[in-house]
Amino acid sequence: MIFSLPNIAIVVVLGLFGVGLYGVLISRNLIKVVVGLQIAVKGALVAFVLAGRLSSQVDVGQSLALTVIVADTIVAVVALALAVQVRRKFGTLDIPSLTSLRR
Amino acid sequence: MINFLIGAGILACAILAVRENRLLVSALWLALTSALVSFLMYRVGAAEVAVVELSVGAGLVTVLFVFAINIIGNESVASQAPLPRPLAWVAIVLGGLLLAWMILPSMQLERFTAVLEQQGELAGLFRSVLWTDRSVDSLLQVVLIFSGVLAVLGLIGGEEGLESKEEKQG
Amino acid sequence: MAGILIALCIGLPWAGALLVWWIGNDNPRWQHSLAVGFSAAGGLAALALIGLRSQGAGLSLKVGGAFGDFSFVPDGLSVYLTAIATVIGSLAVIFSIDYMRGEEQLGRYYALVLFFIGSMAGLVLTNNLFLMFLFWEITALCSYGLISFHNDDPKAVAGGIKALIITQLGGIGLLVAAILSYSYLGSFDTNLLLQKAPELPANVLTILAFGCLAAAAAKSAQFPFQTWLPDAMEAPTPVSALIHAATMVNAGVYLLARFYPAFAAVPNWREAVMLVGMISALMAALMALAANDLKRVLAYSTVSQLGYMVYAVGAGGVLASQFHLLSHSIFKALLFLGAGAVIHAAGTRDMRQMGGLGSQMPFVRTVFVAGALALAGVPVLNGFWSKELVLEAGLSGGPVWVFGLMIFTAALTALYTFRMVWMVFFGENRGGLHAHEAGAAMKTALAPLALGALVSWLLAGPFSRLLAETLPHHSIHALPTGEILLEVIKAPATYIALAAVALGLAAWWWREKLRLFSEALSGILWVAAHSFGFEAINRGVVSVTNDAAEDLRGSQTGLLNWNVLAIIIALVLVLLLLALGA
Amino acid sequence: MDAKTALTLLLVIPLVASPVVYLIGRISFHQSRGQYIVARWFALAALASMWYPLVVTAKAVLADGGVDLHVGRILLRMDGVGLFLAVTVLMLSTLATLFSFNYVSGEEDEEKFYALLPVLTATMIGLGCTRDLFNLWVWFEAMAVSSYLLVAFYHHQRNSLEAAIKYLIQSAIGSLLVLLGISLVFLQTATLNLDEIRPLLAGSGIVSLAAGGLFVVGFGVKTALVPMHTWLPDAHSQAPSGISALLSGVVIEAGLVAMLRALGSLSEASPAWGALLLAFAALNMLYGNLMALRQTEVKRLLAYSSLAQMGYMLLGFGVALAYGIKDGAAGGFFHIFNHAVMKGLAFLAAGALLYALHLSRGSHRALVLDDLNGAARRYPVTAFALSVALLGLGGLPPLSGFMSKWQIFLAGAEVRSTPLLWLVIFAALNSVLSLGYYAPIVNRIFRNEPSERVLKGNPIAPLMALPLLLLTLATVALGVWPSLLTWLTEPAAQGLLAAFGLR
Repeated sequence: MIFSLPNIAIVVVLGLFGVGLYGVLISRNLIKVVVGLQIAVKGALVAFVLAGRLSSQVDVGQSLALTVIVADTIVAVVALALAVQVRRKFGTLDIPSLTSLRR
Repeated sequence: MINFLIGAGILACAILAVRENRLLVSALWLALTSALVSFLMYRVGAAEVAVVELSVGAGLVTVLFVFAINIIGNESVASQAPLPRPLAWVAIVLGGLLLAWMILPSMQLERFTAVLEQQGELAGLFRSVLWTDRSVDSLLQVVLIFSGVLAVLGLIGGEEGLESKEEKQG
Repeated sequence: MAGILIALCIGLPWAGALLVWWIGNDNPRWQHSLAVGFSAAGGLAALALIGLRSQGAGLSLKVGGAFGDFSFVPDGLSVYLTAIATVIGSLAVIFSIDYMRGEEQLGRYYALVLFFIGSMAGLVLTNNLFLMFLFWEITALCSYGLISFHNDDPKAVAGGIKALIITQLGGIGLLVAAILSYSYLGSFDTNLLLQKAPELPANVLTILAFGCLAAAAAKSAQFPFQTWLPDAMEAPTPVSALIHAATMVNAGVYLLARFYPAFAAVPNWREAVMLVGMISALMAALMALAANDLKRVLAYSTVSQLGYMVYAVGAGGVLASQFHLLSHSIFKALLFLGAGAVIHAAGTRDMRQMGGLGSQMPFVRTVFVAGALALAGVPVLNGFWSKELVLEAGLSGGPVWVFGLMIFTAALTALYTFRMVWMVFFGENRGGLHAHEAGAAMKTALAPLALGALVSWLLAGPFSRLLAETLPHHSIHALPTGEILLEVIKAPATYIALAAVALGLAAWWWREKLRLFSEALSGILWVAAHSFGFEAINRGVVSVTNDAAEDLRGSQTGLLNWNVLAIIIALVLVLLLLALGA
Repeated sequence: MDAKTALTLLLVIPLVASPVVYLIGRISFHQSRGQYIVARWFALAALASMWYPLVVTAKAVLADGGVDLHVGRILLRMDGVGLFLAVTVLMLSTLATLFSFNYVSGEEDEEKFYALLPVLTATMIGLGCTRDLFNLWVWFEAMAVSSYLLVAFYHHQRNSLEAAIKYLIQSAIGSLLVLLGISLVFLQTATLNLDEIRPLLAGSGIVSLAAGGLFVVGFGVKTALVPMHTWLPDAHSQAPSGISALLSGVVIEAGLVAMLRALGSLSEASPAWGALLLAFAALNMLYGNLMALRQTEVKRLLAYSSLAQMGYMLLGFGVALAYGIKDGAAGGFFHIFNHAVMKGLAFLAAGALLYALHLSRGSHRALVLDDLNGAARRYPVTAFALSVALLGLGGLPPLSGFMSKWQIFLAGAEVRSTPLLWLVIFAALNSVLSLGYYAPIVNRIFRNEPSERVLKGNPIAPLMALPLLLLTLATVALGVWPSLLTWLTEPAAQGLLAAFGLR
């Protein structure tokens, strides 16, 4: 039972969130931060699909997941566009050099 | 067993994507994660959205990443973290454990296993749920895409616009 | 009718403020005349209101909810304070015609002064605790704006902000009192509070009483909040006369007097009030003795005299305190305006530069001396009678040692007053200053005040009747003037005080011979000149806050990863808190 | 027009107008440079035309308590809270649009700016209406996405880019946490309707706490609770001033409303939410004020002061939720409105000065405190507006900020508990502390000797000054007559308490 689908899925959800956020925390590069975010988004997707399945509303779950995919793809695209601009203006994607706004 | 393998694969790919220092390779690991997630979704019973995830998550997003990385240049980044890794570790693990401890007890309920027994005879409803029941969400996706496109146009296109303007003036 | 007059007392100055501001600084003549017109009209309305005093609400506007109804009661205490605010206000405005001639941004000056006058009338007229707090804060706002009127002078800016912040700190006491009163009584009505005070839980009443004391101490520049008033002297002098001598600083005494019946039974409250008054009176008198800035001497003396009033309230002498408030408003406004004429003419505030100015400006000298004698408590001027009433109330209602210190303070008062008058008007002209006599507008403002200092004590009887008739909770007895005066003359406290005043005078007369003695006292005076360390405490608090703020800025690292970590740590903490709480 | 049509129009007009604005802007772009006049007036007209359906909806809401709009299985219900948010948002966004006419004129992407403003407005109104937990998130995310470009509007400036990227990443993380919370709730209850969730989660134990914690932190990022606030000072200070006004005046408050909506569904699961908000209230007030105390850039200072002001709102709502005191919620909503007016005014006035002194002269330097010296001599209206805004934020009467703070403090006392009285005193002390940075600015403004920059500054256009005048008037009017807004705040408070099952 330990390896039942819900259990695995919930571990995957928490694992993806953990790995993704960890990636955001320790990355020096903006693109990698976006990669981290996307990984965490996958966690949310699995969570919705699983929640839909377990509450016998798999289609609602799918519908929510679809919306999340669209929304977070848009966010990723905007983030990448910003990253491209950052690269053009700053000449680097290194996050520690993006600290002129502080204090 | 196959579920377990998929789960392990997803996490492994995710970790590799985070650990990888070459941007392009990292994006590819993300794509693989996405593909495996889509497979897991299919296993859970969400066939339609699994396809979308495969095409958008693994396909479109990867293309976008590759596109962006091409513009930027596939630089390999320094692996030195901007903040102490142990701190990040502790925060993430603590948060994960706390959440797991709070969530997992409610996951063992009987009704869930019962629910899992009945296989997806509900297929075909997805369309009506998406387009009728949750039509506000779907319409808002249009708004989201519109705003996102405007943002990208403003951010990327603006540069060229400025250049062309300068050219005209010059 | 009373309602209309109340509306006029508050509304006329406010309308004037808007109009003066609207006209703009290009028409200074219009600004002067409009300001005088509106303030004088307000003064007339207030004088007319005295005749219509009553216990009931004269004006009530329905608002309800968290704000209560905006209602105003023209009882004795209110109408006479309204009259003081508006009449002295209009005199200060008249004085400003000469004093502020040629200044930049006159619109802002007059708008704030007029806005202040109306708000002060509102503060004393309302019987809604919320409105009282509102007007309380508005007067603080105006005072701040006027102290730092000369915004280019960093001292003026610092003084204004200091006054604002310290009075606001104290204001929290009134805020707490008002919201607690609403919470337990369901109303902001002050009369209801006076009525139902015994029914409140003891600890709530205690918080109310001491909250009001804190608010009063801050507003009236009493110990331990006294430091803002001397720094407030950066304001244009008519403002000092109006706000920081005759009206706003009285609001604290007014508050204590208003709620005395409710709080008198609170354990230790009366003692605390008397101590606050005594310490302020004594300390400020010593500081006045050590100061060399003419306006600062007057400011210290204001703190000291307000201390007398607070002391009187604590001792149960509400009538005495209010009578002294009346006298003090008149003679202190006179002194400040006189000092303003001197400063305007001499171009300096340092008394060491002055001397012998009396021959150059005889009119100002005459009225100033009249005010000074009243301040010192020399018979027959108004300050004498009211101070004796205060001391008498203190002897009968408070401990003897406090009374003794107050008598000592009376001697100090005489001493610093004579020192000030001498340094300014008599002796040799040390700075070689060429002063000119005050202008016509200045004289117009000074003359009625001088007259008031001479004769206002004759109003003692009607004044007592005014308060007694309309304040059912205060148990004040109305007596004819003759009886009150006779009472003063018969009281032993009078002669003790007179002896003290004479001693002070003598000490000044024989100051050369007492040199040894005064050198022995120089230590105390040195401490007094450094404001007994309170300035250092103020500065310390400010610098600690600033340092903490500066250090805290490091927490905004600007590094995205740290920002995200903060979010995750917050998540962990919130989850932990929730899990522990469950 | 019946109420349902009105509500539909209220949401549809701006969303349809937005692409039209963009297209108009693109078409006229090719004719000659800087010809966005049609687009900008069209955007303003779209926002202005929303007032009519809003009034119709408002009448229905005030009469019947709510207007329901069933779309599929998602319920959009305009109740007191939604109406309050709609009025506040529309008020400020109309004025901010008007203000921006001159401010962003001649910038590239001007047509995108005007296209995104109606979207931002609509998403906030929709966010206040929806009764579906997931739909709430979608509106929330749409609001966030439409604000990204607006923050990065000066994307040729390094600082704007930096601010935008921080804003985006942190918002995204916040919304991810919210998503996790939503999926937890969905898993437990198999429904997403907020009103259906509440009874289903009664006594559900620790898992609902996890969901609530995720909501508080996730929405808290957008609401700028300390320590999730770190994006705010950057984004609010770098955005164009009209957008700063919107971000500070309504967007973070919309986040708060979203948080309250989501927590409302969990109100039977745990009584802890009110206490949690109170804790954040104390933290926000102290931190915001201390950080603002030593700032030298005007807009950054205002941004930090938003943190402190958020603390007062949280205090009001916390008291309301923890003890069921209606005055707390009413005061909280009143303060949201006043903050929208005052902070909007402050940002717009600072923006007008920034425009006159720097931007219109081609410089993208920040407006620092020294630039303000003697501004009143040259810009009397703007300077007066800015000082009214600042003194109002500092809680001085007769300005509106005093009134709402009063109501919040009063609610704290109504609980009759000593710890809460201390919290109120703490809040009042913070109010005094805040004067330590507001008052010196006012002093600077009224100096006789103008700074060199002020002397060299360009004039401020009347169209830019008009919103300032209106907002100043509102600040004073609400300060003199606080019950002017009771019709709006009381139903909102009732709606909130009802959503938490408290009344």
